[in-house]
Amino acid sequence: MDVTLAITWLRAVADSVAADADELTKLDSAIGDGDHGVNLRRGFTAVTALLDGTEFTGVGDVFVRTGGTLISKVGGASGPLYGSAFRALGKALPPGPVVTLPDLAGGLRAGLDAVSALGGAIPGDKTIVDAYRPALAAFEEAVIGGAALPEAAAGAARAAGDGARATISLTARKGRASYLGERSAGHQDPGATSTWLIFQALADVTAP
Amino acid sequence: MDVTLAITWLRAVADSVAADADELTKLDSAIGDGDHGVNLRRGFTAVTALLDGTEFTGVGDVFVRTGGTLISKVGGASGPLYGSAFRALGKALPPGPVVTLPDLAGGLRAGLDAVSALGGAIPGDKTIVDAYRPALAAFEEAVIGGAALPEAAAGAARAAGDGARATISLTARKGRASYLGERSAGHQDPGATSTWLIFQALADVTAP
Amino acid sequence: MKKFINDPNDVVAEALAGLAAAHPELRVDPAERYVARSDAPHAGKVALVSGGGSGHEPLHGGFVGAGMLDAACPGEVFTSPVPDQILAATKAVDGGAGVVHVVKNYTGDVMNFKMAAELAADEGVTVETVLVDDDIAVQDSTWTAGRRGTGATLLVEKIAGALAEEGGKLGEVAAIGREVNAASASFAYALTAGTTPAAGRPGFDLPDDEIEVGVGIHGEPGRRREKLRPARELVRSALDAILEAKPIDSGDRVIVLVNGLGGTPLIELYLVYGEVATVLAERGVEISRRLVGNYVTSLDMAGLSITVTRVTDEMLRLFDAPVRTPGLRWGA
Amino acid sequence: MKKFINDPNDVVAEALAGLAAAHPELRVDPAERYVARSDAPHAGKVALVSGGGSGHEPLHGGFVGAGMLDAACPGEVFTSPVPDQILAATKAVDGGAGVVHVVKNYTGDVMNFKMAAELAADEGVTVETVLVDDDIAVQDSTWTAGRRGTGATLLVEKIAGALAEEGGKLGEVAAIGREVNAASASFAYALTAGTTPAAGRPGFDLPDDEIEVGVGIHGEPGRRREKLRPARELVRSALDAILEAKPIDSGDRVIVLVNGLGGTPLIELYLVYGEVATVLAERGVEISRRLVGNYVTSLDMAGLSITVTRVTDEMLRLFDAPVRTPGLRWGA
Ligand SMILES: Nc1ncnc2c1ncn2[C@@H]1O[C@H](COP(=O)(O)OP(=O)(O)O)[C@@H](O)[C@H]1O
Ligand SMILES: Nc1ncnc2c1ncn2[C@@H]1O[C@H](COP(=O)(O)OP(=O)(O)O)[C@@H](O)[C@H]1O
Ligand SMILES: [Mg+2]
Ligand SMILES: [Mg+2]
Ligand SMILES: [Mg+2]
Ligand SMILES: [Mg+2]
Repeated sequence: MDVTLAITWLRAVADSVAADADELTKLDSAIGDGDHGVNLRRGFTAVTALLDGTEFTGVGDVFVRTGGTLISKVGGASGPLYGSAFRALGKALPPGPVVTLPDLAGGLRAGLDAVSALGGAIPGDKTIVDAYRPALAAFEEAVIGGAALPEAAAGAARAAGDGARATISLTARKGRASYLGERSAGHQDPGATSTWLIFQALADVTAP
Repeated sequence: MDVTLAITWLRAVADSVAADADELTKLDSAIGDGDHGVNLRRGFTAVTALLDGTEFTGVGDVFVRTGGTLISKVGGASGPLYGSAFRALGKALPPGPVVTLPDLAGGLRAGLDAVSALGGAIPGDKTIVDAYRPALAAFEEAVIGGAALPEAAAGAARAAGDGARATISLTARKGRASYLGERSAGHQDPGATSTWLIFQALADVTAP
Repeated sequence: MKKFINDPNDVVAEALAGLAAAHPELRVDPAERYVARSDAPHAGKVALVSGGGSGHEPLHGGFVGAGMLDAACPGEVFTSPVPDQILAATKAVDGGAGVVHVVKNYTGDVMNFKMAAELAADEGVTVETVLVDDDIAVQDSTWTAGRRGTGATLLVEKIAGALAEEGGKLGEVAAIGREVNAASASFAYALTAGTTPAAGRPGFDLPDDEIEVGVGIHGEPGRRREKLRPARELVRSALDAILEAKPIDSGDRVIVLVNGLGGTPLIELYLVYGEVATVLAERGVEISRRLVGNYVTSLDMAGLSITVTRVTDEMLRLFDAPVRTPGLRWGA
Repeated sequence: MKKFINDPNDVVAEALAGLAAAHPELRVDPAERYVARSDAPHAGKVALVSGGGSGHEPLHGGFVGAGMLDAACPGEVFTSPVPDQILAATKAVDGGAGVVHVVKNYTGDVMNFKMAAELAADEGVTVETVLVDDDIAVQDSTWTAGRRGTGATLLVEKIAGALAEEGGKLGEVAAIGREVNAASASFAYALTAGTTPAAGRPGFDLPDDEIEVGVGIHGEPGRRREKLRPARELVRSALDAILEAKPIDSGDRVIVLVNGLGGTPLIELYLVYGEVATVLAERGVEISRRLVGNYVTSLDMAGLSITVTRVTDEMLRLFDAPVRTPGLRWGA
């Protein structure tokens, strides 16, 4: 992955978050406070401005600054979580304008670790983790199996989607939806859904 | 009219106000504040309690105390107006347990004068006066023409009804409906409507 | 209708019981239905009594206390109090120096207070009446009931109350109350109607994109309906009407009240106050003091009123004087 | 959606502009998005900083001033503030004696304040965090996000703020804040959902005869729905839950907050307070102080919360200490 692809990915995320903001907000209204779509749209709009106006020193730099922007602009639970994830991803990458597929896999793992460390959620808590973790597992497996980025990304997106959909039956134990107790079951988690959008965007921009 | 008839009339008013309270409130919601029905029901419920528990010294006494009760219980515009009207009616009657038809006509005139003096409304202002004045005129005309109470009361009730309906086209110049200016036209005045109920009750209880 | 009540008929009595329990510094007479300062009467002090229909809280009961009202008479919801009640309150707080009745200009309030004043006079209590009629959305005319009393009531009660507290004479207290009223103009918008407990449904229905312009605090419909517009335009229209109705000019100092009607969140009231400040600055009018909040409400109506009062040094001094009531408190 | 706004995206910024115009005694930084006492920092004084999503006004911006908060950071509507904002406010009011962050227990608030505290530590400012989690409608558990912070936030800010004002040390101020939180329990009911400007429609739909039991202040649905019942029964259920969750017994003294969520008229809040007073009297619990009004709101939600805080002499003394903020004021 090079700087241009990183930027293309993030722009695709911004577009898809904007297109699906209402849908994310609707999911968040059902089991949260109805701001997830607006939060992420605000954040990725700021990321787009960042991408427009910055000379990046490398792929890692793109992600570190993206994470910082998300932390500064999103607020709520998702801001620090996604912000930390992108910062961790960026920091884990070796410096320079191009990184390898294993580098990227390692970076994505660092991102998940950051989410877990900050939010304390484990699989099954009905959070971002429930899409991110299977996506990462699929990505790593593909990389180990020798797949190229498009294939690894497509697998990750599929796994993220499955993970997001599987949150429907879960009872939330972290985040705002946890206040609902058992009433949170039957609804798809907004954060897991936006994680799916992020991996789907990577699959889309790398698709042959 | 004797004390028993006076009491019968007022009980009939109480019944009819209770039965039509929602209708009066609906009229008052359209061009006022939606409390006329509740106000009068509260007032005439108190009047009923008064009638149950009091030895009256004469017909005049019935009306004077009724007026006092309305003033103490109704509030709003209609409380002082109807209260003063009944007090004036009672005070204008000669003492004793029976009064003549001309006495009653004179008392009703005193009641209208009280309403006019207190509220300052003239015909066409879209108020109680627009039902009361034609009712009184019909009553007086019948009495002068030698009619008995049932006939005079029936004529008064008809005239009050016509007067109340005729308020529909009027633009209010007094009371709360006046704030609406021209938007008050097209709605029947609640106070004129309750005046009609009062005269109709007299016609009903005297009907042969 | 969904409300936190028991029986619609008991709302006023039970709310008064709650007010009494919440404010030991007030004396609530449940039988006579008035709320008084528990330290009243003050011998030699002019007393202020106000009242009106319930549903406008904190007006009036929330403005009873040192530096403001001596007593308030709450009527049924949106229904003026009755003369007995007003008389009882008037006698309870009369300190021998006379009583000022602050009366909002509604036919019912005017008549009931007038009757009470006559009864009080019969019992030797001198009453002066200050009529509040600041709502310039209503056309003024000697042939009609005239303008309604709304937001300015708060300022009349505060400023006249302060003068009474510092020993003003009956005529002086009434006079400054009248001056404040004459210098005040208000204009209100509603987004929804309030629901009285007795009626059980909203006083009027408004389409999803329309507002009542010039609405009254009892849910009396306004003079017209309009499509909802941005706050900045609504504020401009309201201030145009206010500044046209009253001689408030560049260089004048004013008190501004941005008042919520009950169902409008404070965040919107502050946003609106920001617009008011911008427009008045453009016109060269100096906002010396301001209040932003729910003071003169209309149950759960989503809406707001803007009141502008041109002030003198004396009015400002009295506005700043200490006040200690449930609904307004400073310096004490 | 009908609101007094211009563009839904500008609501928070424009309301802040209005707050700034209305309160010259506050310093509003529009770029960094915080509200501070204009006389801050006070050298040697522990500073209190709080914040959270907007839409809960007067919380928190309305509680900035002498005797309470030194600064508040308003986030977007129902969205916690971001670390930069909190850091800027923290640095702006730090007087060298450390800063207490009062944080309502929501995942987003907790994480953003935590990041800000770490950044502040990097810059040499010591931060202690007081987490408020009084909403006992939510089951407490180490495996979940725990209980939400609601009405008790006001009491924590008032009481800890008073101790800071009179010279309490960082550890002491934080400690009493935590004690107040530990001694507090809240429970809320909603009749309707609030509407955020961004979403444009109510956060949830409730049938005409149902209420949300245990609703959160961001319109998070409660734990269950019920048919509407008389106020007296709802109060009894809420107090049963509160007294069961916290060790509040006969003979204890408490502060009670009957708090409107934005769209509930004061007349209903007083009626409800009357019921609370009756029930607590039955249980032998003494209400030493009380607040009835809209303090911790949820936009235009019709609903209310009841908070009970068991108090010590020291807490009462600090509660009574002078406070001078837009939303809470006495003794000054
Ligand atoms: N502790 C956590 N760990 C991981 N993800 C979380 C955690 N808490 C919340 N989330 C995610 O955040 C999402 C909500 O984000 P958002 O609506 O932007 O924030 P908020 O809940 O503060 O309004 C949830 O759907 C959930 O996926
Ligand atoms: N000045 C007046 N003279 C005669 N009748 C009046 C006057 N003002 C109001 N009314 C009558 O009172 C009626 C309203 O009574 P009600 O609703 O009980 O009082 P309020 O207007 O105070 O709520 C009006 O419909 C009108 O007929
Ligand atoms: Mg959310
Ligand atoms: Mg009426
Ligand atoms: Mg009325
Ligand atoms: Mg949020």
